[in-house]
Amino acid sequence: MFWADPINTIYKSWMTGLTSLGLSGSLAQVLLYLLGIILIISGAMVLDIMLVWVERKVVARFQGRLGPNRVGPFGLFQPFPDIIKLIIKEDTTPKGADKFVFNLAPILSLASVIFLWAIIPLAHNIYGVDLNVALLYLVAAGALGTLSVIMAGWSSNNKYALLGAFRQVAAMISFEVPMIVALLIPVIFTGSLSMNTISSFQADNYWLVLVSPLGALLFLIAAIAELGRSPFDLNEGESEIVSGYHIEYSGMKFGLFYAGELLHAFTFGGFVSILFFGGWDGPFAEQFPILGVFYFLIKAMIGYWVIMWIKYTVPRIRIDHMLMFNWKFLTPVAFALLIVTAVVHPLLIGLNNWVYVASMFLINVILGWVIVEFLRSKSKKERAAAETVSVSAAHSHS
Amino acid sequence: MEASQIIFILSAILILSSAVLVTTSKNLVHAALWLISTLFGVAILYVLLDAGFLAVVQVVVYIGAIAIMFIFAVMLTRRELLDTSEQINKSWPMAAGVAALLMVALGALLAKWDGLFKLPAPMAEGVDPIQSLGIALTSPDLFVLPFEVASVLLLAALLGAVYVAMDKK
Amino acid sequence: MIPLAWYLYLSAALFSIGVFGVLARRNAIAILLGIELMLNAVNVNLVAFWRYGDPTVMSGQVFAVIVFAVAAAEVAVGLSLVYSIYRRRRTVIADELDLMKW
Amino acid sequence: MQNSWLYIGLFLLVGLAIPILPIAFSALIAPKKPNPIKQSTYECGIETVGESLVQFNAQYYIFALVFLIFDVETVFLFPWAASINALDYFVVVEGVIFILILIAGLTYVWRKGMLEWI
Repeated sequence: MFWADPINTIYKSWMTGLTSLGLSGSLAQVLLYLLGIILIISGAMVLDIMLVWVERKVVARFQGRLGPNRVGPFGLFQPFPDIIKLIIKEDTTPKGADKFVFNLAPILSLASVIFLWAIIPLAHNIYGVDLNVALLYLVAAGALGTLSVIMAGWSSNNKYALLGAFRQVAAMISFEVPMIVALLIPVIFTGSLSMNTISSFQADNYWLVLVSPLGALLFLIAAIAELGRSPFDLNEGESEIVSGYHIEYSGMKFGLFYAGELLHAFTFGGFVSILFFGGWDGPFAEQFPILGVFYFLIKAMIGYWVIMWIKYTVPRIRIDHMLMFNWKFLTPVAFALLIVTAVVHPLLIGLNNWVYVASMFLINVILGWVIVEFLRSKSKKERAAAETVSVSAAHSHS
Repeated sequence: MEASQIIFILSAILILSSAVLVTTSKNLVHAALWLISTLFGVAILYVLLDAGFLAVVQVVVYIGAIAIMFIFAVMLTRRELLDTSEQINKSWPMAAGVAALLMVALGALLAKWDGLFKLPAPMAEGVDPIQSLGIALTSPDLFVLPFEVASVLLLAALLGAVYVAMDKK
Repeated sequence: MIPLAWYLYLSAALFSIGVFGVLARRNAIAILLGIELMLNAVNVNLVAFWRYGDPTVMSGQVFAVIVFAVAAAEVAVGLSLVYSIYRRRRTVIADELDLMKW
Repeated sequence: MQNSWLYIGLFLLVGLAIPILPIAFSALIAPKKPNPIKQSTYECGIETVGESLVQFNAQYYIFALVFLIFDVETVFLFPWAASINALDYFVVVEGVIFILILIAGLTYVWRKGMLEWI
């Protein structure tokens, strides 16, 4: 009984306990909500602290180094000295900075990521809240993140910070368009904006990556850009604008930006897994929700690992290329995929499940192939044009 | 006093005080930031009105796009950003008078209406509000025309705005 | 339970503040900020009447969503106009834009 | 319905409070010895020339403009996508027309060269 539905069992027993103490029902409910919220957020923060180690270890291995290995076994306790160092470091505020906004920005930056944990279904009955507009809530939290970037850049009274903030904001808002369109695709299949409905739909039927692999890919790319991670890390661009909008931040305030970035990456790994890879779905996850939490964290970690893999493999691209890539390639492709999915899905839904999945998969593959062929022929033309220009230039020189 | 009433009063204080700051802040970036807090308060009102979808859309559209646009525009017209001169024009007492008169007139009009202290009917259970909004937006006998017209409106706004803002070099 | 009157008076107050902003501000961008306040006041009214009328009829919400689209269109065109004027006249102070005055 | 929003409201409050804790703790124990050099604006070791709030490229504004329009459009598309399964095929056609009208806008901006980085 307890293992089948742990949260509800605890909730009910505590609820009866608190009301028998003389508390009114609604007050007891608020108290229990607060308890659950603090539990979720502190879980996320502990995870965040461990992510510092994961990130440093993995980047070291990608680059053929050892990574942290002095503090504790495998350097596991490395984050703690890091944090102590950040806390006891002097915190400077640049001259001419707008103090209130300057201090609010890092708080909002981390908070906008923490907010996302309210809607994550860890298992089919372990979740913060089953919001019926969860997908838009995800976009709304992203909007707060964008706001924190612009606040940090503007209030620092520094050219680099302002430039970095503008680059980052332009990138974030541009890539939000394909991301929202990619979010629409699970909605078309499941008819709901709730994360819980989407993941239990996948547990009952099929993982959405099977019917929309392109959608999953689009979401992943847009999410990486939204996170401001390499290859889209031009907000930092150490060689150009010396770490961008958080240039003037030091000590714990910088730490909050950093923690926000790591947790954001992990959380988006989690969202990829919830929306397209079944979330908590796995063997025996329905009977033992704790297993579902485990599966979810594993999948999220894989998603996070893929994001890191891309980050440490691909070099940074230029801002104009990045925005061109979004508006001239990703956005049209996303809308094409949306139209194709919306047109084909209602026609095929009546078919046998496996026929349906196979045909949707096939359609995605065909669409992807068409896009790749189109790009190939286009770049071939461009190359030919460039070659004729250089050839004629060479002739005129001789 | 119920919990929802307390939340209403707190958000009303948030909305009105930040709205006053929007209209009086000397620094325009501050005014835009106060606008964001007003909009957030309005989103809380939508939640109290059982319109969760609109509350989230309020944050996505207003805070995520419109407020950002305002901040961009303030920074584009940079001279104003560094401008410390008076931001309120000379005839502001007249403007305040007009606003106060409008408030009094609206209040008097409202006071005469007898449906004023109506209480809400309970929401229907088991209906997905987003799906019913979608059905309302797309059913041919309901609002499909406004739905399509909205897209034409957005198209026109995009073309017009880009054309006007374009540097003709 | 909150009576309908609260919402109506709040939105009336918000609207009046918006009107004050539009009339009293010198900067054209600040005037647009005032218009945003007014649009929000209208939206609160629309949603309140939807909720206190018949919530099964979605017309109030549809209206509010259309107002969102109108607000976005207004901001897009309005700010572009302000920017275009700024490029030509190097000012966004509404009082100084008096070519049409006589 | 209201309960889940109560949860969200509490979550927002706690979520905003948690990041304040380390900053407050750090403010308590970290040293505070400000001096003009420390507080000067960082610019790779050179003194700041002119104003810090430089005017930026108008191209950013154009992208924000296009984004604004598309953001509002997608808001309309969410209810549409959620009701595709519940309604006739006709609804799909309406949504596709809606998207195509907006794509026309993107094409216009593209053809006018406004998406090029100047």
